[in-house]
Amino acid sequence: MEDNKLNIKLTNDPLNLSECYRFVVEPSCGGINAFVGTVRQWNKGEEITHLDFESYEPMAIAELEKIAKKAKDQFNTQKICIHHRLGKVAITEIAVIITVSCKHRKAAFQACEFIIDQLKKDVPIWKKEFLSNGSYWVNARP
Amino acid sequence: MEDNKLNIKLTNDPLNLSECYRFVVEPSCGGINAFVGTVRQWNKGEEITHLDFESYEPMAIAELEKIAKKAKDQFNTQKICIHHRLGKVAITEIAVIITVSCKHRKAAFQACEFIIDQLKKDVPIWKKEFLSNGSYWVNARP
Amino acid sequence: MTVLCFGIARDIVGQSKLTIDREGINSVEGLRHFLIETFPKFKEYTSFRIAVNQAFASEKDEVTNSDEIAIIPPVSGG
Amino acid sequence: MTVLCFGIARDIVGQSKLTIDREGINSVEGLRHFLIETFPKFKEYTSFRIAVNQAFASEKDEVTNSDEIAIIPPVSGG
Repeated sequence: MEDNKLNIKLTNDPLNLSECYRFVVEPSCGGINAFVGTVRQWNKGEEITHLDFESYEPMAIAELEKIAKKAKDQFNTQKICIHHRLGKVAITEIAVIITVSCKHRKAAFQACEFIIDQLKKDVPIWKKEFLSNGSYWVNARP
Repeated sequence: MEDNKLNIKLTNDPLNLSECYRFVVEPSCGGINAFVGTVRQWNKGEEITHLDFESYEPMAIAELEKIAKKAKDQFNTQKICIHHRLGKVAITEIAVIITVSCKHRKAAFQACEFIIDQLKKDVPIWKKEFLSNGSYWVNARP
Repeated sequence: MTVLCFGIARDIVGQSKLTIDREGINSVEGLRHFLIETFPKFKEYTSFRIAVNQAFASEKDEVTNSDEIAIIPPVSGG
Repeated sequence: MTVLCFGIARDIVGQSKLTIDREGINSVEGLRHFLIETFPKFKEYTSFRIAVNQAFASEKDEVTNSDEIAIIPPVSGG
């Protein structure tokens, strides 16, 4: 996938939706879909104080590139932007942004949902949830 | 649907994704989906110079409110924002923004796609496409 | 009876507010027939729905002079 | 052989880079068995995949001392 069609970033800084939106805008595209994952205050009845993300960065980037390539092949996307936050993230802050541009809207919805579903399956990023009385790695229990 | 959960606007001014995003962010929500419809340069092989949108405003707002209510009932959305541009709109400019927040992501994708699909069926807004050699109302031909 | 005209309907009718001064139009269906007879281009150029008081109406719905009536050609927002 | 440990795997192993100095581990499967034997908490706390050179590996894949090896517990990004 050409560099100017794909933008992947893992960062400790706050994520910016406008930046991800601007990257994918194209005169040939009429439909842009964006998914934004924010930190929820409650999970299964427990109050969360914040999250902490860590990542195996070179592999995470390689896996995201594979996922983006599949999305392009399956849904004929034009441009894809995937930004994921690392480190400590507060309630309502953004953990992940995915933006996708396509000629038509249906493909943009499908590609964006495909990317977040795959990201949650295969990209080596780990989330630790901090509650008032402790912390644990999400999904770690079998 | 309570006023603080729904934000609908028809405007001659440029639309702003950050504004629509900020409206729907909620501590109880982990998934936000956004659809942005931009003006494509090409349609069926013809080059477009710009679009012009007009609307039957009070009815358009009433229809959008009905659609948002249905989306809330079907997908248990938390907040919905729908902004539609009117008047002259240039290539790559934004015609419509829909943002939806939900507890979980799948519902956010479904609700956002439902809203744009219904908007394109039933909301009294009309688009005139301007080409270098003339103009026409989109969808007008039976 | 005043009928609001949008999009291609305004182009066909030639004005954005059409005033109909005629007895015997008291349903959406009756209004539709009158419009198609008076402006045959509707048949040639487009289909349309009719809204009464800012909501889509059925053919059998009544219309009176005090209703807000509008011709809604195929929409194309988004 | 150096094995990178992330998330709960780092907590279980007690370090982020585990050095294994032992003959006879030459497949992903062999490495998995060694890890579970050495750190029984893996059985109790989590499942894991193994990555070789920054890609998920199959159980039969070879591993050598020059490969970049990592323990990948269930991911939870997004």
